[in-house]
Amino acid sequence: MDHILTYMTFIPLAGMAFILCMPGGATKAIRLTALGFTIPPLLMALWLFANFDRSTEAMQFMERAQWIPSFNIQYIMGVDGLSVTMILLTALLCPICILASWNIEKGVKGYFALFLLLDAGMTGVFCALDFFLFYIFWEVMLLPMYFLIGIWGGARREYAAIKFFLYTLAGSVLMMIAMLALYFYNEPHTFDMLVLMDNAGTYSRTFQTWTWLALFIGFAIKIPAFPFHTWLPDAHVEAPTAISVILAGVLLKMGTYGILRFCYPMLPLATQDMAFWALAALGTWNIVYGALCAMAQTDMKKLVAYSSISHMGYVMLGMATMTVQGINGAVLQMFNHGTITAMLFLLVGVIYDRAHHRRIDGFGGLASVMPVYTGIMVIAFFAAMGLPGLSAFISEVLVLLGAWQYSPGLAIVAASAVVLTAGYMLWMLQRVWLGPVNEEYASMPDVNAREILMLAPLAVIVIVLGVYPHAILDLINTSLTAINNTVLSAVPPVASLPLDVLP
Amino acid sequence: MVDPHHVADVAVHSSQLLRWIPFIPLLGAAVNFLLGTRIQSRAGRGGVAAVAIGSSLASFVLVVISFFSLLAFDEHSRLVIDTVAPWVHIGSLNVDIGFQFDPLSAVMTLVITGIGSLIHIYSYGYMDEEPAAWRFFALLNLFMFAMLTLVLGDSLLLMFVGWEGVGLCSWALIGFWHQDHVNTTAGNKAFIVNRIGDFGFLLGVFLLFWSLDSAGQASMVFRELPALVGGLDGMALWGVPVVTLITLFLFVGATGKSAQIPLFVWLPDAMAGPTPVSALIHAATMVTAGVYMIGRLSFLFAMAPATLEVVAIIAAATAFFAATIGIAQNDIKKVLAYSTVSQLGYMFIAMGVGAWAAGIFHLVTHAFFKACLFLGAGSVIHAMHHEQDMRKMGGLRHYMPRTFWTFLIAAVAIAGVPGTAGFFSKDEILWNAYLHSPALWVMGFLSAGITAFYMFRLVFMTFYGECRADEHIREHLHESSGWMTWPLIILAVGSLFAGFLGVPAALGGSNAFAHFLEPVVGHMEHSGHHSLALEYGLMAASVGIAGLGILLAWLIYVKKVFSAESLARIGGGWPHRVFLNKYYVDELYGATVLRGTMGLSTLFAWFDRTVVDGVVNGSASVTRIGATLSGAFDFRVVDGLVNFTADAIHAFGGVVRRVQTGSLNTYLYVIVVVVAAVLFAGTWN
Amino acid sequence: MNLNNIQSLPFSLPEGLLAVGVVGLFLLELVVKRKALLGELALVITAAVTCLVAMQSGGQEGLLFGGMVALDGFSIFFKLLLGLAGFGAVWMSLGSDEMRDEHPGEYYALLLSVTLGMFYMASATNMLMAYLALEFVSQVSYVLTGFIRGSRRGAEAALKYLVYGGVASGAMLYGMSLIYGLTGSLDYAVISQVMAGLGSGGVDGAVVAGAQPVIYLALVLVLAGVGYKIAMVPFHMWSPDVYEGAPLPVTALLSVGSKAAGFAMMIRFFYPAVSAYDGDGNWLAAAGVDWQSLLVVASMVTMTLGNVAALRQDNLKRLLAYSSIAHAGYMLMGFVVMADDGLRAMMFYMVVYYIMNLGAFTVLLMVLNQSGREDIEAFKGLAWRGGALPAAAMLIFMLSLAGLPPFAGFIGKFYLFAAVIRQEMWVLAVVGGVNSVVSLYYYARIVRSMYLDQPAEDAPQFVADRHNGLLVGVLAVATLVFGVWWRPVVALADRSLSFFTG
Amino acid sequence: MPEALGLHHFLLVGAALFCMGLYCVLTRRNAIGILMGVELVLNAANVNYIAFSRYGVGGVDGQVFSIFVIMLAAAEAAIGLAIVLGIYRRSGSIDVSQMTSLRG
Repeated sequence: MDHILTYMTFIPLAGMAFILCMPGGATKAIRLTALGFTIPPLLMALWLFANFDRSTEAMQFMERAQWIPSFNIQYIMGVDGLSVTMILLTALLCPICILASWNIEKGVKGYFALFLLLDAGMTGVFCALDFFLFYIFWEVMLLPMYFLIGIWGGARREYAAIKFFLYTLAGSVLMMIAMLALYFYNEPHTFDMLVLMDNAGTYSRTFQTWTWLALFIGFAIKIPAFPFHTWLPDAHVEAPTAISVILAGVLLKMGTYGILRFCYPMLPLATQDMAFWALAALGTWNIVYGALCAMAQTDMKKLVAYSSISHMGYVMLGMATMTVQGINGAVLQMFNHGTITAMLFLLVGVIYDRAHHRRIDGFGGLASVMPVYTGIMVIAFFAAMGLPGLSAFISEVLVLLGAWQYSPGLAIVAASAVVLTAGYMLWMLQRVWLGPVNEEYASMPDVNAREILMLAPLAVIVIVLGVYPHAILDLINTSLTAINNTVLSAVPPVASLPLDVLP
Repeated sequence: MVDPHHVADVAVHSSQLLRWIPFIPLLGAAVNFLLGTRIQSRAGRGGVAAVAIGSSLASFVLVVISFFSLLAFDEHSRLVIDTVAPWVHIGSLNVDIGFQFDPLSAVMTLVITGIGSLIHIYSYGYMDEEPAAWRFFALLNLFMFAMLTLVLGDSLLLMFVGWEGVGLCSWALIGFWHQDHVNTTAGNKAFIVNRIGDFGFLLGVFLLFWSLDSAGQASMVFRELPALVGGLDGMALWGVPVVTLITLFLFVGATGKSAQIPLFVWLPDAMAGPTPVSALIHAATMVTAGVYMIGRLSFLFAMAPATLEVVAIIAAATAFFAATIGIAQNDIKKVLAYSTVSQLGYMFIAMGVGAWAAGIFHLVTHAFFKACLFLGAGSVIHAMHHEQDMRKMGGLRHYMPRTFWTFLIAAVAIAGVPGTAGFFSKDEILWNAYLHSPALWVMGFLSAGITAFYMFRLVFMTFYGECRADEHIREHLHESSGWMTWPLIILAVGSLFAGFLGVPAALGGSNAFAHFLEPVVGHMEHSGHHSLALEYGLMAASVGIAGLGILLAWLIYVKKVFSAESLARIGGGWPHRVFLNKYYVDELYGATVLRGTMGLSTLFAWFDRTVVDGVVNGSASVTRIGATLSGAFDFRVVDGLVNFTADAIHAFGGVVRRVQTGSLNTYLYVIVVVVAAVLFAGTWN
Repeated sequence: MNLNNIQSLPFSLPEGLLAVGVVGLFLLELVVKRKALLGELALVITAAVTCLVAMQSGGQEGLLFGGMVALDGFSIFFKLLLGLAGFGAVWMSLGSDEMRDEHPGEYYALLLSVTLGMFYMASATNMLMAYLALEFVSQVSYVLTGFIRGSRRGAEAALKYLVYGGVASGAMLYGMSLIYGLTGSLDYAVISQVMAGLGSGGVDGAVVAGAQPVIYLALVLVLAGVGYKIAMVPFHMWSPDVYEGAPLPVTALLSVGSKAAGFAMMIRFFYPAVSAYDGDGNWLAAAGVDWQSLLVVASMVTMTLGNVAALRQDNLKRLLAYSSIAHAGYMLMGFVVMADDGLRAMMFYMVVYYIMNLGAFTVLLMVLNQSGREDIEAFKGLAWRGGALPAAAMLIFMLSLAGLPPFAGFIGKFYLFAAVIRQEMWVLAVVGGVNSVVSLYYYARIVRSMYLDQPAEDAPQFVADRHNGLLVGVLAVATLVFGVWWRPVVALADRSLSFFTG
Repeated sequence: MPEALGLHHFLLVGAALFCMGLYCVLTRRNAIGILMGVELVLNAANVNYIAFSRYGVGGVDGQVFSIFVIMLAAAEAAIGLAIVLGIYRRSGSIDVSQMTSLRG
């Protein structure tokens, strides 16, 4: 399959165009069309998963074309284990989110068109190997996200949408400056990420440090790392269910993906210098801070949002350790968090659809009313707690194992979150699902077939990856080991400036 | 991807049978979870029970088969492994989904599947009015799976799967009647307190792994560890020998799971679950996981005498304090719960003094008599329509003779009456404790007396005297069905005779049990020689104090020579109050750990919404802080920072607008002033 | 090629046609009955002029009228742009309800005059010519601003514009006189030679020492004149008032046309005239006068002030006025790097800016025609009451103005940032970046109003008119296309960066 | 022409005129007065041009320039007066400090 990455990226875009041409009243047809255009990318992602060569860290399925030669901007697509994992996650979550959006009644056409645009942007981000191209895809996601939150969101949707928009744009502006700095630092000037990585040895330490910081802030906003995280709870609370899923499931991963794709291989010296404070310490703080904030929430979605902050802290900590276990655990955690938090948001969405509120104290005893739902929910909750046998356990253990070698003190603080996580998860579970049945919701219908269809695949993945994590680990190990070694083996460039040479 | 490390010097047997020991209960659980409602509506409660009991018994049969095939091997090659699939292979971390069966696992699995099956059968009788029986049986089976994984897992990581898995099942079963807030709170407490232990356990595993890594080769696989741990000698972290740190971390895990000081608080609350659950999980099997873990890693703990000292001291304290609390409880299950904590203390005393086999031996005998006691209590509770307060019981021996006799036998066993199972195992521990330090023996000795006292207090309050239940309940009092009584009888028989597995040499036995375990746990040599007379003397002393305890209980609760009330008033009444309130440990934790965490979380959430975002929302945040202080913390600190910036920019916009007055003169002034300033600045240089 | 007056005429066909058009329209108004015909004629003329300019592209370069104006790539590029600006303004006027009843012949003649003036601003290579062109444009603009007779706001705006413009150009004139005194010539080519001599100390050392402050003074004063045209802080204060008071098509022309012409004139003056080219893409300030850092500050202040003030505007014309101040600041980023890639980025940006800003004004015009209002309330729920396409177009223009990919505005900004970063002017880059974020806030406000707000209960259904819709559509598509594939534009800007100095 | 009268005298006159013009522009609130100030600024430049043309090396360019400036100043005054007249007709006042309907 030549150009598979291009197809994956642009099929949703074609879907968008197609939907825009459909009459706005044909809601059912629009939904089905949207679903139809997310299935081929999923199949292609599975094909990629099957045919990906796991033994090499080289980029695969490469495509390369000139775009704007005068500025040496190219169209380069390609994947390694890291990106394939993320693409798989994206392709998996998109059809599920379309299913989760089935109840959208207002502006159906616009909703699904924007959703497909978002899909294209996300896939593109993970495929792009030209920094400029990457940046375009990165920014393209902002717009649909703004509208999807702003039009189809909750009560304070406008505030949440613009906050998300401004935050992310602030980050990407810094990224653009860093991108141009890298471009001009290389001779001949280029955006080709492979070349930028190959030349990493020639970047001076000062240059690396500043570029690293600019990139990092851009990515940290997406992760979101403290103190750049405050857009997240607002955006999550206001966004419609499917968008929360995408936001937490895919968009947050882009921050950590960016760090691994740019900061690590391109700026290894700076990474060595900054990893402790900017990634490890901050990540640990994220873990504990997010967990404690989650505990105090009264809104289910907000709780899950803060839990995301906490769980993404593991990713930061894991990659900072620069151990094989830590970095693999970090990326596995990205995938696992993507699936688990998606489940959590979908589950909250299910009852929100029925009750039209999400107050933790407003329910009670749902376990008796909706047994099937509760069963799936328990899997998701315990997976989020990192229960052994479910997927997140492996990634958290790998991260913490790596963290211990890196810094036992941080590992102890980070590991303490296993207690906090259990605390807030179980407390919420108790308040919402257990206890006496709230008469108001005594006749709430259990999950229907559509809802099972969107939840079951994720539940299966969560269980399977707990038992057979190598489905993902095999995919990422080679690539991540190579990235890790780049950082570990980096040495400052040989001084070639005249000032250093002259007596 | 198959494990490349082979242990060359031990002949390893492999058997694909092993995996089915845990998998069959898992299958049973899966069937009941997915199809349970349908089975129950078609075939009734019996259908789901049949699935559960069947899978549990099948597992038991497999264990027995494995056990005998193990016996057939040479004493030093009694190790069967079954590697199912590769699990995690990242860098130096190589762990498979693999099971191992050796004498220690054999003992544990026999207890788990044997007693587990009995309790499954009992449950069918006990849960006779339960509409969600399918869920109950599914969870019981899932528990069996997790517990079997815990003891059969061939690596620390897989053991941890079981370790947390049993915690999950425990949580779900404590809160089985989830409509009641008290039950689910107890479940949460159990899980979270256990998680604190698990936190320690994980850290221990990490430290062990990396220490081994820097010593040459890392591993988490049990059969590889003994050969590797030698490299840890002389290594230190934060000035402490790593072996000591590792074992201390692991012991934190054990205190959580096995309810030792300071993490014992969850176990009494866990009695909120159905009584068969208390019997299986919170008495016979799960809570002994900590003991098993130390037994499994005895070679490591043996290298850390300091840790063992800590273990022994904590264990002795737990045994003693839990026993004192048991005196003052009126809830029949609470008494048994504290008794369990206390007996677990005994097991840890054994572990702490290096008498590994003695600890495991007590684990086995305790499983029999404590399961029997719990099930007997369950039978009583079932008959009393879920009344658990002993003050409302009495005279039940007339109504339920089989329950009474089996209960009495188990009580005799736990009190340590010579010839019963408890006598042999407890004396083995006390003797080893004495060899280590007479002070430990004194603690154990006193606890034995108290144990005898509160057990017989329980027996006398429940089964003797006048029935204090109200008319309605008394009319319906009846002996429980055969589903419940037959397991009681079998367990009672076990309580009487299980002790003969390990009759010590002093009493003419060969201590076959310890001998059987020796290849796995080894034994620590004690310095010095002690006369047989001393051993007999100590034995007599402990029997004597147990008798004294029984006598005291008889005098108070049957003969009423003293009133219980006057006893409670001793010392101004405060010892009784302290016992009754469990030394106020729950209150202490509530005020410190719980309050601290919740306070911190509230503070952080407030900080997040007010300061961090507030610096973006600025002026508005001032009012919001006011609102926060008055209790509504859902607004803004981290978020505040962000909003402050936005507000500041916005305010600046207002300033710029004000300069744009609309008056030409202003505009021209601005030009002239700025140009003049620029000229001035430019020519200045 | 350096031609005298007669020889120059064949090369002045576009300007000639414009002049003929101006006179013709004045006269035709007296005879033609169907007044709309006049506007259509003006449209044809601007289109024809643009075509004529396009035909000059790639042809001979040289100085015309004895060195008064240059015919080079640079001037052709700007004349194309300005011709299109004139075309756009005429098109908008034809579709504007408020211009319907005014004297069309006069009005369109004046529009053509402004275009003509702007042509000369872009190509003047002599201070006299530059001043004349600038004043020509200014004075006609004053009239156009107050063109609607009954409009009080128009009259007030015109007066403010006139006085402000008079003072600013007076200052420039004074500054030019100093340069004339210093160099003895009005001709850019001569000035640059003399300046270069001053810089290298070729003339008497004492003169050089004394000359520097004078040159500085002169440059600052000249800056006042061109700065006012491009609405650079602190010479920007007229523009919000004038933009708000003037008729909408005139505002549009001022914002895309005279700003571009002002920049063209500024570039000609500050680059070929007072700086020296090193032959390798970089320019050196003549006589060691550091106007660069002055303009770096001006650039930062301009964009910041424009964006910040725009945050709190409710009147769309006024908001766009501040936005165009901010954009002048962005364009100055390309100006201050003193290198070809900066100029190229500026030129590219001006094309993009023309497209998106004209588009935004045209959408505003449609809304104004419908509702008679030009504040943000008029946009409320636009997308949900029949205006889906105009709203979508406005969305594209707003996001493009904010500099978001995949729209042309981003590419423009990208080139500007690239130029700045190549010179490692980090502070300027970061300030520019922060400003992009701030600006998004008010652009997004409009988007929010159109999409996120629900229309009022009694809001009338929006009916888009074809005439303006066509222009909006073309511009929206161009914004999108140039956001993804901008090779032709950048190639054009590349090719056009040639100054003929004789 | 006396020796004492040199280029710098003219320049001083020009500069003084320029400043006076600015002062007038800044302080007048009457629209006509402001227009007169603008004229002063333009004429200050004219003085410079002519002086440079006479004393400097610039030839007649400066004189030509000043003629054009005079012409443009006249045009500007005409336009300005027309606008002021229009405003006066409507509001009866030509005080620019009153003309602040466009602001902010």
